[in-house]
Amino acid sequence: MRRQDESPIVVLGSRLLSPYIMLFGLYVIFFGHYSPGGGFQGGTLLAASVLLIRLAGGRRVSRLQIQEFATTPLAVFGVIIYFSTGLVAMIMGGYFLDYEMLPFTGMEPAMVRYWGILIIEVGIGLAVMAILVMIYDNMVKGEDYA
Amino acid sequence: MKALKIIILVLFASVMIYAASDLPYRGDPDNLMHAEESITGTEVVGSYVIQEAYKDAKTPNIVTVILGDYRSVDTFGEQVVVFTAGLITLLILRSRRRQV
Amino acid sequence: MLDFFLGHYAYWFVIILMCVGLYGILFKKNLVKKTIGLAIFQTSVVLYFVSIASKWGATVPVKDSNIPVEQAANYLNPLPHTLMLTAIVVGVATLGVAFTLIMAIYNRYETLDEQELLEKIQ
Amino acid sequence: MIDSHLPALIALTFVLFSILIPIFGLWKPKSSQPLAVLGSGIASVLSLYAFATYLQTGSIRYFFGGWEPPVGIEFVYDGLSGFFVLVINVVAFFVFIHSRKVARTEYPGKEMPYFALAMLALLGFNGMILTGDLFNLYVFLEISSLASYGLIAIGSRPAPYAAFRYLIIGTAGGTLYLLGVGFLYTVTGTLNIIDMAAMLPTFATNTAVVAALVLMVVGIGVKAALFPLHGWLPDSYTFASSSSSALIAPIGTKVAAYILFRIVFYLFGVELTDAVAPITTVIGVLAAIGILYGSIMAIAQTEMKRMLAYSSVSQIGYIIMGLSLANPLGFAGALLHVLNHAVMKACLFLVAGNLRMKEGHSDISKFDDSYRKKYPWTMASFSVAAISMVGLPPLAGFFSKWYLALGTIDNENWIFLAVILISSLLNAVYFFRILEKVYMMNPKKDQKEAADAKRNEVSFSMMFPTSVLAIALIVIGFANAAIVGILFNIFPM
Repeated sequence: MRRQDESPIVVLGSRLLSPYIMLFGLYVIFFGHYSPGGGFQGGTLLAASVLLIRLAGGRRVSRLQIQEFATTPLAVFGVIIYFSTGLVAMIMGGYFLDYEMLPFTGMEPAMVRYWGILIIEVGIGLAVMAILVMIYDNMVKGEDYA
Repeated sequence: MKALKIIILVLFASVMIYAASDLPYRGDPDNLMHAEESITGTEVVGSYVIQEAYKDAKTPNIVTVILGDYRSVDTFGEQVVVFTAGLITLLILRSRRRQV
Repeated sequence: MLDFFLGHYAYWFVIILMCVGLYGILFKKNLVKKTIGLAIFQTSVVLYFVSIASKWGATVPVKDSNIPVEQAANYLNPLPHTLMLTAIVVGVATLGVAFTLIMAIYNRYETLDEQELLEKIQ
Repeated sequence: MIDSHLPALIALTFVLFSILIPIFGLWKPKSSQPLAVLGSGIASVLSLYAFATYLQTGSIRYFFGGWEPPVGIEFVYDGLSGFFVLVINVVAFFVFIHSRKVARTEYPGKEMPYFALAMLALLGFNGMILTGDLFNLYVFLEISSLASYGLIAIGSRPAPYAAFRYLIIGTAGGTLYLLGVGFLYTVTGTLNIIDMAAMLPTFATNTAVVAALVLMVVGIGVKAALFPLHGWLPDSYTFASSSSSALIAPIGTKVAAYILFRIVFYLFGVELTDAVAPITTVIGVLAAIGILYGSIMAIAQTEMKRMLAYSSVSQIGYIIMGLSLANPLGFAGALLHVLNHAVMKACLFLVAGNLRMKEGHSDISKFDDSYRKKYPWTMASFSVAAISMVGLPPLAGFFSKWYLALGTIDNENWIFLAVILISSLLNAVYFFRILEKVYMMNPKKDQKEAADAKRNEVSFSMMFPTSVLAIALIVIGFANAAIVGILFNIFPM
């Protein structure tokens, strides 16, 4: 295997870009109610910012951002957010994913739906980011058992 | 074998052209899927959501309301599809040595 | 006749794109090229759905306070767009799995050519 | 209160366990398999309870998010979907019990992702069966297909290539289905099956509807391994690990056949389907060819799993043929055959798994009469399942073929009747040659070794599900009248 050369320019450029991409990803997730956007698009952007650092800096730098073993729990956590939102609505007496039944007191039903959509978008964003990073990590290792 | 593949390709193209010849014109506002009411008198989803989405969820982006609320099970399934893909990479590409 | 053509030209392009994708799936020997054909095939269906969502003289389905929502004809049909968000994600996941499998195949047989693979498996 | 939530609860159980397995699996990998058994056990109990509820109170419609059907998505629990859900969940439960030892030998250290994926595959299958929305069906179809690709890719050396071929053809099929849904949506403006079924008679002559029907049948036919589209099946089932093939072989193709039932009987209706395009006739003929082709190819195989895979191609033909007959007898016969074939195929693949575990191969030419001494229970189960597969009277397989044959007589379709009879003879040829090797005089060359063969039965966790499935075949055979009575009530017309 060839020696890994670190190019300072590439690392610097990526480190400069990455936070802004991440910020834009968060913006896309949270602004999905008012403009095109949402969990999947924002999650992809978040994953792009993480992967940029992974591509430029290699393992040493990327360890500081999201560690490899953390991706699976994060993905599961994202799915749990969505699933439990639906389940809470079901336990409170509605249908699965009926946001009106969510236990936000003192809010009109339409606003509860507004917040319910936001919660699941965050869950989707988290899961998509974690899984795209996970796919990249597994592919880079590329070890096969046979 | 190659002849069979060419036949499949030609057959597919002809089925598609046959189908497309009777499709409604693109962008015509009178299409049934853009109508206010369907021929059996039920709601048409496309128009219903445009009219009701803001009242139902106070969200201007209608696509987000459909994605997150009206058809939220689709979106949940979508998230599960991505989750499945992640698990498959874990299953196939992780080495035999126990991780964690 | 011209009317028919103008109303349908989007569908012809979709059909051409679809045939390109199917050609890739059927005729290409390399597994990566097959996967690319599959991606084109899926994308053409996405384009079909997006093209049927359009209405002449309508705007994007984000509520604008100047345009009344009571007339549904003012906004594009949002349902196909939503469906295609789902379909795109499904397509991406499928591509991820396809490349995972390709990597597993390459690790074992060190080739991606279908003919050579079949010979090595026998 | 729980009654009205049943359709969603069955599917959500699998979501819950596909989340729980990674959580616990990261912490303790050994806990994955018990959790999978628990999950499918809960789902089986729920689906049994739901079916009992259905028999008393009728079908349940579940509106997700509280939105009424044309706008929202609904789950429909009626007789047909309830029956299929019950069959697949119970069979999966027994397969999961069996896979404990297999998981340790065939893919050690990968239990967590494997069982999580198996749960997701079952989620997809259950969702496909229960959903009442055409696009939602596509989403669940993709969940189950992706999970199946992953499960098939684990196994012997060429398994990823088999999975890749399945992926290409399966995804192309799924995309064709999506395109068909797109055409139907363009024409009618709705995605709900019940809503659309009311509108479709108006559009019977629309070419887009004709093409949509053809595309959907082809797309789902890929998943169901309908005759000319079966190419992916033998390799996938042969190279996959024992537990994957035992899980996917009885369930995957049945669910696709169920979608065909939905499309032909519920979405279009039989009269309309025939008015739109001669689909029932065409798939009937294809199924008949598939029955004969699968049986003949099965005779030519020497590897037991590959033989069973070709036999699957043939058996799925019976189900599709029952569909194409479109009369109550054919319908009941096809559904009974779904139940029988799911149990028989699961049992036979579990036997193949047992042999692979102990002998390291499942090559028929190496079978000899020491096997019946070494594995008395496994071989007894195999005999029951094989005789049932051939279709001898007291066992379950006879009755489904009997009703199918009555259905063909009802339609005066003598060719199909002949196909059923010939195929039974062919089944007898390829199963009795194994029974002959195991039970008749066929001693090993080395007499001393044969005499020394000791009882070497597989462990209880593997023997138990195999025997239970075999006993179930006898029970189904004796209880067939009651089951068929229920199935006649399900018939939609």
